Amino acid sequence: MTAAVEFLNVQRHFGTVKAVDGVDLTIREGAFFAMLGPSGSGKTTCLRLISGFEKPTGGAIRIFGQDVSDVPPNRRNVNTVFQDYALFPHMNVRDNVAYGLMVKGVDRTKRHAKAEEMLSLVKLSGYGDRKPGQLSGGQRQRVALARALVNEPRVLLLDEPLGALDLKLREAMQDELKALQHRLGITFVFVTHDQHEALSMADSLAVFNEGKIAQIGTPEEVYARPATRFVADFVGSSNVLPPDLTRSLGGPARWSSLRPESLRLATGGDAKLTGPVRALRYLGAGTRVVIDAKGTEIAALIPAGQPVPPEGAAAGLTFDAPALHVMEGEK
Amino acid sequence: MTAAVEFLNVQRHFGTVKAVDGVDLTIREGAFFAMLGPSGSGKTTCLRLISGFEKPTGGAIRIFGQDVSDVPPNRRNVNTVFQDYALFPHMNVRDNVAYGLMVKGVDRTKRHAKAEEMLSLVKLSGYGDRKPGQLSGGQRQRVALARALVNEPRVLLLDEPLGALDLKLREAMQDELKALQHRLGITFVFVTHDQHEALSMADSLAVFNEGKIAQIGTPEEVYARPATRFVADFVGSSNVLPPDLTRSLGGPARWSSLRPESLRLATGGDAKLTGPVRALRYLGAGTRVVIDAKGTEIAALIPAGQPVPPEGAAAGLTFDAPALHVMEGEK
Amino acid sequence: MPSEDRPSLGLRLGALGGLLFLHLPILLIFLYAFTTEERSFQFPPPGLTTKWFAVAWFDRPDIWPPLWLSLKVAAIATAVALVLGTLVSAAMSRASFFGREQISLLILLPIALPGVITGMSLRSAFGMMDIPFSVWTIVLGHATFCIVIVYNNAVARFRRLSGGILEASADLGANAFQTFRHILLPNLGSALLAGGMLAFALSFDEVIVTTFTAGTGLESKTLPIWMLDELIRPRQRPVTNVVAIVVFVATFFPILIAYYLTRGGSETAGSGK
Amino acid sequence: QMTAIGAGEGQVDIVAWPGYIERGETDKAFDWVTKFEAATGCKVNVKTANTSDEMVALMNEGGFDLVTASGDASLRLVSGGRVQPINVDLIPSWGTVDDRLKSAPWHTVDGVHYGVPYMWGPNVLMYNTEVFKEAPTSWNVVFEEMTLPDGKSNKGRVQAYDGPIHVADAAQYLMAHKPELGITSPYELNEDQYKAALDLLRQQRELTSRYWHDAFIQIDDFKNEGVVASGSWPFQVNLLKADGQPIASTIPSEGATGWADTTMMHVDAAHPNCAYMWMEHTLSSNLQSDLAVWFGANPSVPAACTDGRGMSTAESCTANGMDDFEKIRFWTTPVSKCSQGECVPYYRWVSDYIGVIGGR
Amino acid sequence: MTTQAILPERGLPDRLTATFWRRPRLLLVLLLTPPLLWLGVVYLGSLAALLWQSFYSIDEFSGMVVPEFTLKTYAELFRPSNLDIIIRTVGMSAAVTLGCAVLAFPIAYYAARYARGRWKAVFYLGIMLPLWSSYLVKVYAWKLILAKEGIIGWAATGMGLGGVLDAVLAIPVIGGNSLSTSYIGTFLVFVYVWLPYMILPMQAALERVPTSMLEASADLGASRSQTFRTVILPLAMPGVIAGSIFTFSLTLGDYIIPSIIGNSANFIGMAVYQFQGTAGNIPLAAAFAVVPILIMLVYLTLARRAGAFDAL
Ligand SMILES: Nc1ncnc2c1ncn2[C@@H]1O[C@H](COP(=O)(O)OP(=O)(O)OP(=O)(O)O)[C@@H](O)[C@H]1O
Ligand SMILES: Nc1ncnc2c1ncn2[C@@H]1O[C@H](COP(=O)(O)OP(=O)(O)OP(=O)(O)O)[C@@H](O)[C@H]1O
Ligand SMILES: [Mg+2]
Ligand SMILES: [Mg+2]
Repeated sequence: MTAAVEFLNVQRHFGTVKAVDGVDLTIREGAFFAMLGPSGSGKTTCLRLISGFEKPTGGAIRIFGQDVSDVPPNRRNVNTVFQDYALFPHMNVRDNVAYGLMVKGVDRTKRHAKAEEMLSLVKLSGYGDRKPGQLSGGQRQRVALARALVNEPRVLLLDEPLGALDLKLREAMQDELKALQHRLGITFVFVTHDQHEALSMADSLAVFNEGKIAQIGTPEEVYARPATRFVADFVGSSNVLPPDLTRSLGGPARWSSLRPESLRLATGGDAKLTGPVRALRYLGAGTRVVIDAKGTEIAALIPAGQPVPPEGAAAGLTFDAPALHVMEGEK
Repeated sequence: MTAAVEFLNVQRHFGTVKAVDGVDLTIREGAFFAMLGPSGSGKTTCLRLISGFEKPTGGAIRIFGQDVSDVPPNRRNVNTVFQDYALFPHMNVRDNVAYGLMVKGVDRTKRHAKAEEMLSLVKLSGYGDRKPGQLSGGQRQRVALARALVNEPRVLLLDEPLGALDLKLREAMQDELKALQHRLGITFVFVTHDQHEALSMADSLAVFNEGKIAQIGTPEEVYARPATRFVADFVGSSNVLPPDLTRSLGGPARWSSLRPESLRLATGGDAKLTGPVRALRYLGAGTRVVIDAKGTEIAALIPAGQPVPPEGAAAGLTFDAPALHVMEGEK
Repeated sequence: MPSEDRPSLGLRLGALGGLLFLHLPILLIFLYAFTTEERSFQFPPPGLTTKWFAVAWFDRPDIWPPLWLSLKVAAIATAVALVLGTLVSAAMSRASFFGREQISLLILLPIALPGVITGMSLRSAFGMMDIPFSVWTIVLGHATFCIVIVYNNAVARFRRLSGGILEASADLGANAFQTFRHILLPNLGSALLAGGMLAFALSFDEVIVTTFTAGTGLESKTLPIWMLDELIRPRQRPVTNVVAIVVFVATFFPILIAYYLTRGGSETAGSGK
Repeated sequence: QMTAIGAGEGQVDIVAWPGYIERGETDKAFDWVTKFEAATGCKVNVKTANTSDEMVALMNEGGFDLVTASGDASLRLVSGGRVQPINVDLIPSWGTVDDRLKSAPWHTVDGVHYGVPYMWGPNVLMYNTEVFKEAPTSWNVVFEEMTLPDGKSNKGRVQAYDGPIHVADAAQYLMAHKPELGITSPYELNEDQYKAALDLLRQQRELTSRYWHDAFIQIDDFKNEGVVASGSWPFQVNLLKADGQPIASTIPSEGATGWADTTMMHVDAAHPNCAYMWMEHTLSSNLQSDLAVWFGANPSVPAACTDGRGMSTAESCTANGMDDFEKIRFWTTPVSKCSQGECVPYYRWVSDYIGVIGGR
Repeated sequence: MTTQAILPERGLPDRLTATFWRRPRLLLVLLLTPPLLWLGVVYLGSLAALLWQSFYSIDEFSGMVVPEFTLKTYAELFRPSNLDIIIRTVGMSAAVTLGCAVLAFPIAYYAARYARGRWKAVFYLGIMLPLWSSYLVKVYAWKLILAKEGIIGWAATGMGLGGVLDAVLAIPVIGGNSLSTSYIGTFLVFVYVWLPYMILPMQAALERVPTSMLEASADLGASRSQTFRTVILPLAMPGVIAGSIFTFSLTLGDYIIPSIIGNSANFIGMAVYQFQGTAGNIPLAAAFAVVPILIMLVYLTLARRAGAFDAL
């Protein structure tokens, strides 16, 4: 199976700003690939390199094995769902969706039929005559999706498509997107800075930091075995333990991470970490308890229903040995 | 102790739109009060009724016991942190913060000293000379906060102040806000549509739906004992069980709710709910498993580390009897 | 467009050609300020001289009264337009009210209807009401079409100004006047400046309405009317060119400054969002 | 009607043809205003008008004391009641006025004088001497398509006056070339004669690239537009000659129309005393003499040709056609009641001429 | 905490603020009264006065207005030669508007999309400065450019293109003896003087077209020209219409240009000016004035529907 998208040491510098700085990447066909990273880490630039709106200043990009350095955006069979949707305000929904076919010269009835099909795919049949201005955020998002899918692209790029939606709608759209990708089998490349979204949707993800890839792998790998402190911290709010603390807990003298949910309150003498409770945060499904273990703040997630020590009281935490993950990426 | 803010059957109708439709509400002094609800449910309108930018079409509002129907916004000692911050673009940060004092006629040196004090409170000392355009989102947010606090308001209103920030920054600001309120002892009224935020920050919250209050109480009350299906569904993604299913599980023939985290995989014959696995979602701290229990989709949150059944396999779920909550608000 | 997108050759030629088209006649005006001919021009000019600048400065006292009058009329008309234009735009930027559409049409009318009509109707109204021609009748005509210029600039700025900052000001304890003084005016300022400049320019160069609303005496001869008289009655014709280019050069820097002010203004006003 | 002249009001507002009232600004030698202002304290404000119609309109609107009205305007002003009778007894120099003009019908109605004669002259044929080595002898060079002496067609190289009174020029041409129409006066045309004149004008439209109503634009056109022949005023001829252009003028064999202008006084003149003083000044000063040279026209005071008060001489007056008075058919307003019985009135001339220029 | 929940009222400004707050309509009325008095009473009043006069007529011989109600003047308006004037003017206005749009587009597009930093300032000045140099002097400069022995003729002869110029001038109707005496010349000068009025709103509209819209179009497979036709042009349309309000109305009413450049055929502006000023036929002038008023009202209604008012 060829890779859908390959980056070979790709660079994109803007003057002195190294937006993308030596990225190697392989996205396999049919993947739901997420790009995760803080603001300004180069995610959007990577996406624009794939769609052709940016050209690499170094390295090469291949789409389905073919070098695309000379292929302009309109000739790449890659479509994008833009963050702000970028729907054409002067066209109705149907014409927006049919746009990609119109510019190809497909005749009116055919393209309208296809547009209707796409609209029903995103559950918007009957909205064809509305203008984008008359739709809600979630509906616009789905129109943008339908519009990007009408050309049957082999790769669909999505730049934070859910960023502007509210939580409820966002969760619903996450499910829909996931289902859609499943059904169509197209390669999805999905940019987000929301780690929950990346973890729950992707089957493979790259964590970006300052124009470089900090880690690449499945959500489980990235979450449970972060390669660096940055990843541990960014993907879920992990506890990062310095080398001496790691060693005192039985590990090597290296940086390690410990997920809050793998910690529990110690009963009796099995406490591995002790200290006063610094903060309590009720999260519904549980309570986040932060203790101060000799200068290092350690957070633990106590499931709902269990007793929680009051703020200021001394508490002890324990965990199962395998939960302590030593980060290879850090010296 | 008098109530900081009281709503007595307050209504605000815009033509036929009943933005606020008979709200009774008491916010006690010193509370961190959250207003939670879907888009368009009337949260912002309630806030604007307190600050005076909207006038009730019915009912009365009292601030510290005094009826405010004739008091214009500039005379209410209530300040607002606006969702888009609404910083004055032509003034530098210091003048922005000192604005409230300037219009009161406080002299230059005094108000600048006070502004610096406020800036150090929000950890922005040294930023006084910048223009708002030169700040990042999180910094702007803190300037807006400092500006609203400079007048020492007795009530601080915050309209989705964290909506525009990214997740990492948002969590940090949540902690800061909480700490600040603790320190100042001012009444905070906080609008959000993010249930996690409301649950973790407020000590009292009101859930809005269509201009009415669906439930009011502490986060624990609202989360664990939702009054209606709407609340159960909106505050955390609860499973809502219809009357017959409730009865088959040993409850009365009423609607009930069951939190995903109170469900666990049945080992052996203790399964209370059985059905095929419909969907799996990896969430880092755990996996969300959805089974189809005779037509009702039931989600369970399986903590990380435990084995998860594959999609399509039959699975059984169980729970402790007290977890089944019968909703009084529904017939 | 992709960030490396370059304008096509055709576009560049079109844009450049267009700008040249706009400026070639102006070069010609410059050239003929130096011609040696006195009455009517022919091409190419038979000779070049700088004497017309001296003539305009020393020998032509008749230039100054029209120049001052035009400056005065344009200044007053702009001031009136600034006040009225700001008032309507403030009203129009508020929530909708009955008659809003009609008012926007009404504001637009003086610029959308040809100047002859504005001029002629004002003239016949003056005639009916026995209002004698004066500086004020000229101002009246000019202010009428200047309002829309100010209005357009101000209303666009109002639209961009997030309503939030006005509420924020009230929220922080400012009364309506303090809000106007400290928040509205500074943010509207550059838009008003741009609108005012354009209004001033229009008024300063207006002939058509003015011919109807100005009397016939010397005391109501604005600079454009003076030029019209000069042009249809050529004596020392290069002097008109001298006056034209002096005005042109004198306005170069104000326009440039206004550009930078309004540009900066739009950026800061946008950042409130 | 005034019976005595009082003190001047300090100013007088006059509607005049361009070039009629000079104060030495165009040419230092030609100034007949400054001394008047110094002597009487009446400041002279001039509003120039380019056509008779414009003059009538300005007078109808009011705000002026005097107007230098041509014959095609004067009677309209009288019948409209816009001008007042003149008390010639208050004008000491009245007696010096040319007898041929004293009671001319264009300003005297029922024996009442409505003005003081100002100046008269022919509408000459102006031509380019490089094209016409010899003066053209007929108006046909502007009415008929033909090859001019330089071998090129006259199409696009001739002009005509942009005023309805130009219909009379066409009628006069027809008087000579189509006697069968029986035109006796170019200002009194019955329907057939009028139609023939319009047809001729339509033919002329084909030749004319632009009509002139502004003397200075006509000057520009002779310089830059390649115009070589046109009906014109001596004024343009003189200016172009002074500029060194190859220009001359002639009165062709068909004769010429002409204008005889009268200074008339508005009924509501705000400065009547200054107005009377000005009227007297027009007759007694250097005005008649210098204006005659300046404009290439003839003074209303014959003595001005010879008494040396200005630049005119007996020769210059003869050259301007002082003796051709009888050959010139002066502009008068066409009215429906005429010697032929029923004639086409002026308002139809106005609208039809607009139509002709518009190509209809 | 010591501060009060409700602050005391401080003086008149606070009291007025409270009044405005209690009665928002009052503020609106206060804001609108002065401009509406000015525009509604002075301007509309004058227009009404003018229109009223179109129902008077004129005494044909003396030229005095007869203040009696009649439709005679309107009958006169529909005389063929007057209809010619209307058609000629509207045709010219439409052509000038089109010409301005075509010429303005590259300038506005370049200024909006590509000009950055200093070039942006150059474009701004380049567009604004001509507005500041006297309209009359510019028109007379054009007379010299277009004259038979003017610059274009001189340049054409110099470059051996005299034949081309003659061929252009030989085009029936719009041609003529020289550029300055033909409709082509009138058209050119009109386009020239009104061009900035088209560029400004057009540029503003183009600047509002988001880049992502153009990228979306390219992303969906559209070529540059397809993007131009299907996205840029429709989105810039309100700006074009807004500009056309100016160019159309300015051409419709101008009387100076056609009386200096062109073949002496009347335009509405000239006719109005002549009937009113020269001929003193105010009723007919007023009747003529009704024509552009009606045309512009229809035009404005259509423009508002197209959303052009927001683009002004
Ligand atoms: N056209 C450009 N010119 C100059 N710098 C640019 C350009 N585009 C992007 N950058 C810079 O490159 C870096 C990476 O930008 P990019 O948009 O790829 O980040 P991102 O990861 O998408 O961030 P976000 O989550 O905020 O969208 C940033 O520092 C940005 O300022
Ligand atoms: N000025 C107004 N005129 C008309 N309707 C209004 C106005 N302000 C609010 N509404 C309507 O009132 C309802 C409640 O609006 P509100 O802004 O209070 O909702 P919200 O809960 O703050 O929603 P969101 O989370 O989207 O901010 C909405 O339907 C809204 O459209
Ligand atoms: Mg991005
Ligand atoms: Mg809201």
